[in-house]
Amino acid sequence: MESIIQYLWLIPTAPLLAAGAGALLPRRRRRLSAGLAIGAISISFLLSCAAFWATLHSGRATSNFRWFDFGTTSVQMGWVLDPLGAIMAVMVALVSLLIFIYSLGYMAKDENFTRFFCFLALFAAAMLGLVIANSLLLFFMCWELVGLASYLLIGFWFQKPSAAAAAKKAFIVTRIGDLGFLVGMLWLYAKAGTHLFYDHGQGCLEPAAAGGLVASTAIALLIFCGAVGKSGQIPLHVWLPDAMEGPTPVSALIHAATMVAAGVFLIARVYPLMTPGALQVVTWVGALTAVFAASIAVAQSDIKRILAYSTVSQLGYMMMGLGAGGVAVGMFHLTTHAFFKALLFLGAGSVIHGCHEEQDIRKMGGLRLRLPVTFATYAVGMMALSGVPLFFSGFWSKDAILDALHHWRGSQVPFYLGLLGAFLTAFYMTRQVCRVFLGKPMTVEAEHAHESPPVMTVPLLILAALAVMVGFFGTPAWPWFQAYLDGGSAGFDLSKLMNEHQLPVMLLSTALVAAGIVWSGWIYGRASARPAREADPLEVAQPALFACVQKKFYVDEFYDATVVRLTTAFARFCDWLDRVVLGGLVRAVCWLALALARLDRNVDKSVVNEGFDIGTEAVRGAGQWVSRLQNGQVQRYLRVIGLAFCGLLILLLWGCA
Amino acid sequence: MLNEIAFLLCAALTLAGAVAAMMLRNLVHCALCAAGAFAGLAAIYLQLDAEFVGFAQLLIYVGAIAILIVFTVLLTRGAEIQPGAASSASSWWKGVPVGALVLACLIWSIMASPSLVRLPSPNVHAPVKQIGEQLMNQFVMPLETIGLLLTAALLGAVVIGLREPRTSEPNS
Amino acid sequence: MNGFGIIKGMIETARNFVGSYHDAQRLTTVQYPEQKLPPVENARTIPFLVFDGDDAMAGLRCTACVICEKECPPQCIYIVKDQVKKPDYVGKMQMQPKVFDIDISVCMSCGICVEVCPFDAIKMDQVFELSTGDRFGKLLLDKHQLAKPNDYFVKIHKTEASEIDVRREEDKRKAEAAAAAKAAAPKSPATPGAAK
Amino acid sequence: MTPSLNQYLVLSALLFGIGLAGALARRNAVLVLIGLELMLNAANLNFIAFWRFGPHPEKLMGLMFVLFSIAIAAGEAALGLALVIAIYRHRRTAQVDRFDSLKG
Amino acid sequence: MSGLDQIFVWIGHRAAGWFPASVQPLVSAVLAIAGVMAVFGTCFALTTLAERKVLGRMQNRFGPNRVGPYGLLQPLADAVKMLTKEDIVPFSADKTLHFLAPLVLTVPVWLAFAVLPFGRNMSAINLDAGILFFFAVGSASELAVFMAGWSSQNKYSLVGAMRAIAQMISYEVPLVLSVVPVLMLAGSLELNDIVAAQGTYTFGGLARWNVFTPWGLAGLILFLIAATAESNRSPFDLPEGESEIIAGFLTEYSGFKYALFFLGEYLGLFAVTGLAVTLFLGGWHAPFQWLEWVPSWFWFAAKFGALIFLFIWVRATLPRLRLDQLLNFSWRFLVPLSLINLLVAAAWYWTGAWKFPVVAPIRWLLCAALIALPYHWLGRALRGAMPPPRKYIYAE
Repeated sequence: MESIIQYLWLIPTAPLLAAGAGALLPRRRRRLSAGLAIGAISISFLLSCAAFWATLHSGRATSNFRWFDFGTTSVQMGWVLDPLGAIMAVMVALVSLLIFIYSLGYMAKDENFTRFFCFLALFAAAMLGLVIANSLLLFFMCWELVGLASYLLIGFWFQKPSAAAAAKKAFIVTRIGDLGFLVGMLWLYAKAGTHLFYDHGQGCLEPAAAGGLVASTAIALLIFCGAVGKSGQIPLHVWLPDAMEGPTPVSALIHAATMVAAGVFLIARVYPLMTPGALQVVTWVGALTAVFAASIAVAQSDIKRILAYSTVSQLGYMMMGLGAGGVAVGMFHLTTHAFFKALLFLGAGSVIHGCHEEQDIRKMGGLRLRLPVTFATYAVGMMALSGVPLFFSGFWSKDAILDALHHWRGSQVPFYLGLLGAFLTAFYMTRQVCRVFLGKPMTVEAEHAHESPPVMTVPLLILAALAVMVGFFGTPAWPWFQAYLDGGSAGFDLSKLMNEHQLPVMLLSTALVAAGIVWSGWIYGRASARPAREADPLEVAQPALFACVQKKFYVDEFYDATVVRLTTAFARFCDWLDRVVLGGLVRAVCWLALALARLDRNVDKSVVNEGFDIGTEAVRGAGQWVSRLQNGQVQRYLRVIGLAFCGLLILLLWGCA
Repeated sequence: MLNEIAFLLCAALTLAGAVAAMMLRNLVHCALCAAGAFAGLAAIYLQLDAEFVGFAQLLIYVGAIAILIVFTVLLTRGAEIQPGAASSASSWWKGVPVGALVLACLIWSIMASPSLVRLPSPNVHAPVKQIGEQLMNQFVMPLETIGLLLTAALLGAVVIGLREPRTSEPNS
Repeated sequence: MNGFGIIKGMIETARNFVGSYHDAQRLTTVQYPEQKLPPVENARTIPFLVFDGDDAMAGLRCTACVICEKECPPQCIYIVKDQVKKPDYVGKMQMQPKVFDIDISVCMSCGICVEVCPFDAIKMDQVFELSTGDRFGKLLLDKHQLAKPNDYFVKIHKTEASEIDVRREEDKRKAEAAAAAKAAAPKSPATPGAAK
Repeated sequence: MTPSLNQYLVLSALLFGIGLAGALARRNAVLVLIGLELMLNAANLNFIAFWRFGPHPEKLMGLMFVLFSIAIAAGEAALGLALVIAIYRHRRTAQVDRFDSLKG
Repeated sequence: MSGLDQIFVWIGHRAAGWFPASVQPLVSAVLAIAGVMAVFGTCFALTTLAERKVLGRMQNRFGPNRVGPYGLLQPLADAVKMLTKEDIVPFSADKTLHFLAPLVLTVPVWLAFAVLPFGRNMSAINLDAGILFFFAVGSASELAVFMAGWSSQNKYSLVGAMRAIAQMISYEVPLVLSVVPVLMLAGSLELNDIVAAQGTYTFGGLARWNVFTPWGLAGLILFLIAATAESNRSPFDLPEGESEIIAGFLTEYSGFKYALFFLGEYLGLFAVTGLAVTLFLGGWHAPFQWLEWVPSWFWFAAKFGALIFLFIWVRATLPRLRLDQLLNFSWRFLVPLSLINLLVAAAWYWTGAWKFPVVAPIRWLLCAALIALPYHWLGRALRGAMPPPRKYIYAE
């Protein structure tokens, strides 16, 4: 433990160095750049595993140092190794590694391959740095770096106007949340006097400091603002679907598995600061987001957008889990979700890649036969996400959340919202799978789709295996994950699965999921045989509602109509103010100055200049006369020096005599 | 007595070389006479028990600087174009009196100072080992500085002496 | 590796150095005054005059036609015709040289004289040790010094000489046959040679 | 009888005077440089002489000075002559009285 | 041992002993000078002959063998011819310099022999700064060559002199730099000290010569290359390249002056050879301890002769370099390599303090690698810098 903590900083540093080196490489050194990035992330992964191993046996270790001093206070930084960070680091490093490898195949044709890996490595470095940070300040820096990497990668194809716009949107919207985060952070510093999380009892998360905080609910809510922005919670969720303009591996890595989870991780990390009031807000926001996003997902037709809304919805689940059930519940869903959502995105990428960059699910169909590996793994991911019982990780983690909500003392509404979300999730995922893989090919592209190379399918297979297996670490019968995070030990007890608290919830959610799958399958299984141009069955049934949902409940339009328009109006007003009022003032002053200047000029010309002319003429004449001494003849200079030497010598000798 | 004669011989060689170097028409002769003067000075150094300095003088002045001068004379075609007799004649009266004046002042000051009539202290010698040790201890900073200076001078001389690229010539 | 070429070269020269002491085959030099290379048949130095028989002056093939004197580019041949004629090998009366000098300090060994001579009388020699202490007297060769027997010619230029000999035998035989025929025929006063 | 300090100093002064006169009188830049070298050498001779006749010859101070001076003179000569060559290339002359571009 | 070894010293002492004490130093000096001049004068004569003989044999010829038995009197004949030839001075030549040049070349070269130790107690003077003296007097030869070339007022002479000076200046740098490691390790500039430093034996009687160390081997090779160029010998005989510039700066010389130049060049060669023997080959020390009984001057002569043979051998083997090759070779190869050799010598010095088993071969190999790798790289870089070999269109 003590030894690994000394080298913990290597985990983010390795990819950071790779990113730096990659930035300096010329564009044609593709292999070297990718090799550097993958090698670096492998190192990080191995180190993370070592760190994880170390945390299995002991609790928390920190390593702090002083960054700089101002006045009497000093800013401290450091890194921490605890189960929360370790599990996150392993997850991030592993998913990153797999996605890096996948990108080798996905981005093989891209001419900016080198830059891509540079950005990926930068992202990984920032994310890993965030995970091990032991200071809110360092956390915030990495947080912003992550945002920067996200911006760069969303806008990776910046030639596309939509990608550039999406990148800007993502950057600006998350900045809104970050402003809250920053204010919260400063407030926290003002109150607690430190940004260190853990500092031998002095850190801001430790009872000594956290217990005595005044106004901590406000601080917690402000920090939660950051999480809302980063994790795409209502009302700042609008950037995440647009972020799908980036390359698919980026969507998988950043906008599904890791970065968006940073918000959840932030709440998990500062959990001791979260007052019950704040947790209520968290739960409600999460619940609303979960249902809201899931319902939007039902009506989307872009394969990646569906997954994006699914991600938003799942992040809402995580928030609910955190708010109602505590760190372990939220983090467990985060972990399982990371694997199966990465799997789904990579599978979607494989589909897109196979269908020659086609993203509309209505134009696919029948890919089951043409992309067998992708189909198999995608199906695993879909079932994990939908929460198909027993064998898939999503079931266990979602069940834990629902269970926590069921026993929540605040309100039962989030519980029902969660159940609704589970139903919707199963519905839209089945819809998607039916549209994409089952039925007949709808277009020529779909007919000629091809399976992806092994460099892409192998990560899919690994992720599929993980998506199944990870769930077993957190079942009610063997809650190892929860115990690990809480620092206890877990015993295997099958009977817990069957007790009266757990079983009804489980059965209820299973029933809802089954209902969603069956209903959706019934609708779309048949519909997938029809031509693509035809309207969606739901649209036929409820055109108004469907249109509303398809337009994402008009949130973007709402923002345009309110926030953006207000801002524009205010800007116009400011412009007018500037132009008419201030400008008029300035013009008046200007005229005055001009008049004065004219007067001055006349005085200057007639009185001052004449005098100076005479003076300068005299100086110039004198200078010309003197400058004749410097005639450029070195020998003359030497002669003068010689004569001067003689003079000095004579003076000296006479002086002595 | 022997020492006196040797000194007079060396001094005569040095002065003759110097005068010839400053007065001869042909620049190559001047350069070679200057080399002779340098060699005579080296002999005087040897006579003053400064072996190391004497050899260094020979090596650097006769072996290097004289050759450099000769090269420059050839490169500037100084050996072919004779400086106009008129210009040199007119310049004699500008240069020589100043030189003579300085010389007179120096000799007057030498003669005027009473403490300078002194005989050498006996049995002084400067072993190379001691010179080396001093160079590496007391004078190590000057030594390093000289090394730096010579490197800079070398580079500078090369850069100045390089033929400029044709494009940079403004006219012609 | 740099420098191996030099080492290879040095081994080669060392092999020569050692080899030249025990392997006489390597030494191509001939120790000249003591040893001499056998002359090559086509070697040519200066011209000489061929004579038949034992008496050099009597057997000279030269008929003093002065074609060679006229053709010689450096003009190194000097001929004075003799008033007395003598019969040649076919018995025809021909002129003979009174003086035939070649200045070998001028001769450039071009062999034009040989080519133009219709009587095979002047040929190229192979002698080369011509140096002498008297550059004014000894380098002007007269006809006695130039005259060399046909046997010598045969010895130095075997192919050419034997060919010429065969031709001359043929001529001689034809001439004899003609003479015999003429002898058999009625006497004619117009042939002074035959009268002899 | 060994020569005394004064004799060396006078020799040095003569050398200096000759060098100075030459540097002033001659027009060719190379000769001016030779004159400078002679003056430098005169100074060196002074150092050696004062070292030899001084009270602490075992300290080698003058000797060291001359060593460094010779080293600097080498650099100075190389640079000076390179300058002469460079100027010669531009102006096609090595007469110092023609080099007056920097006059006031 | 000491009888035969010190025989020349003894003769000198006895001869000086016949004179009054006041002039004895002078007499012994004169004797030493006479001895050196006699020995190396003879050496010069013999070397001209040996060179021609060896060159001949290496080119599968006999070489001179007519004058005297085996041509042994050839040098005498040459001398008679040289001295009786007409001394021609060109009309437009600078007569004084033309006359002085051979003297300025020859006299300082003789001086260089003063510091060489030819045997035990057999050096003319023990100078504290012997090496410096050696190079200082050697530097005059450049001026002499210039004087000869310039004063002849012949373009071939001038070109030859310019080539010679460029070559001598370029190769003086590696020559001196390759000597510096020896001085560093011996800690002295006095040649007797340097010889004494190589006078011990190791490995059961093998001498501790400098040439048996990596830096010493590299230094010797560098020194010999630079010395070949300094003495204008083939393959660095550009200043006298007969096929290019007639005879270079010697074009306008004949008779006695020409002989003096010849003498000067050979003596220069002898001097640097003697220095190489002294610095790298252990001077007058025997190669093995059990050979100590052989007189020291014999060892010096043997090593000297071997090196002279090497010079002749190289001359017989290698063709002449081009001027750009010559200068590139010096500045891009020899100078950096000799600078690196300095570092290697320093490494050798510091690794001398290592104490563990089988340190000697490890240390040797380490230092050898330190010089061999730069050798390889510099060689490759030099080859890259050279223009590519000429393509012949019609030949081949």
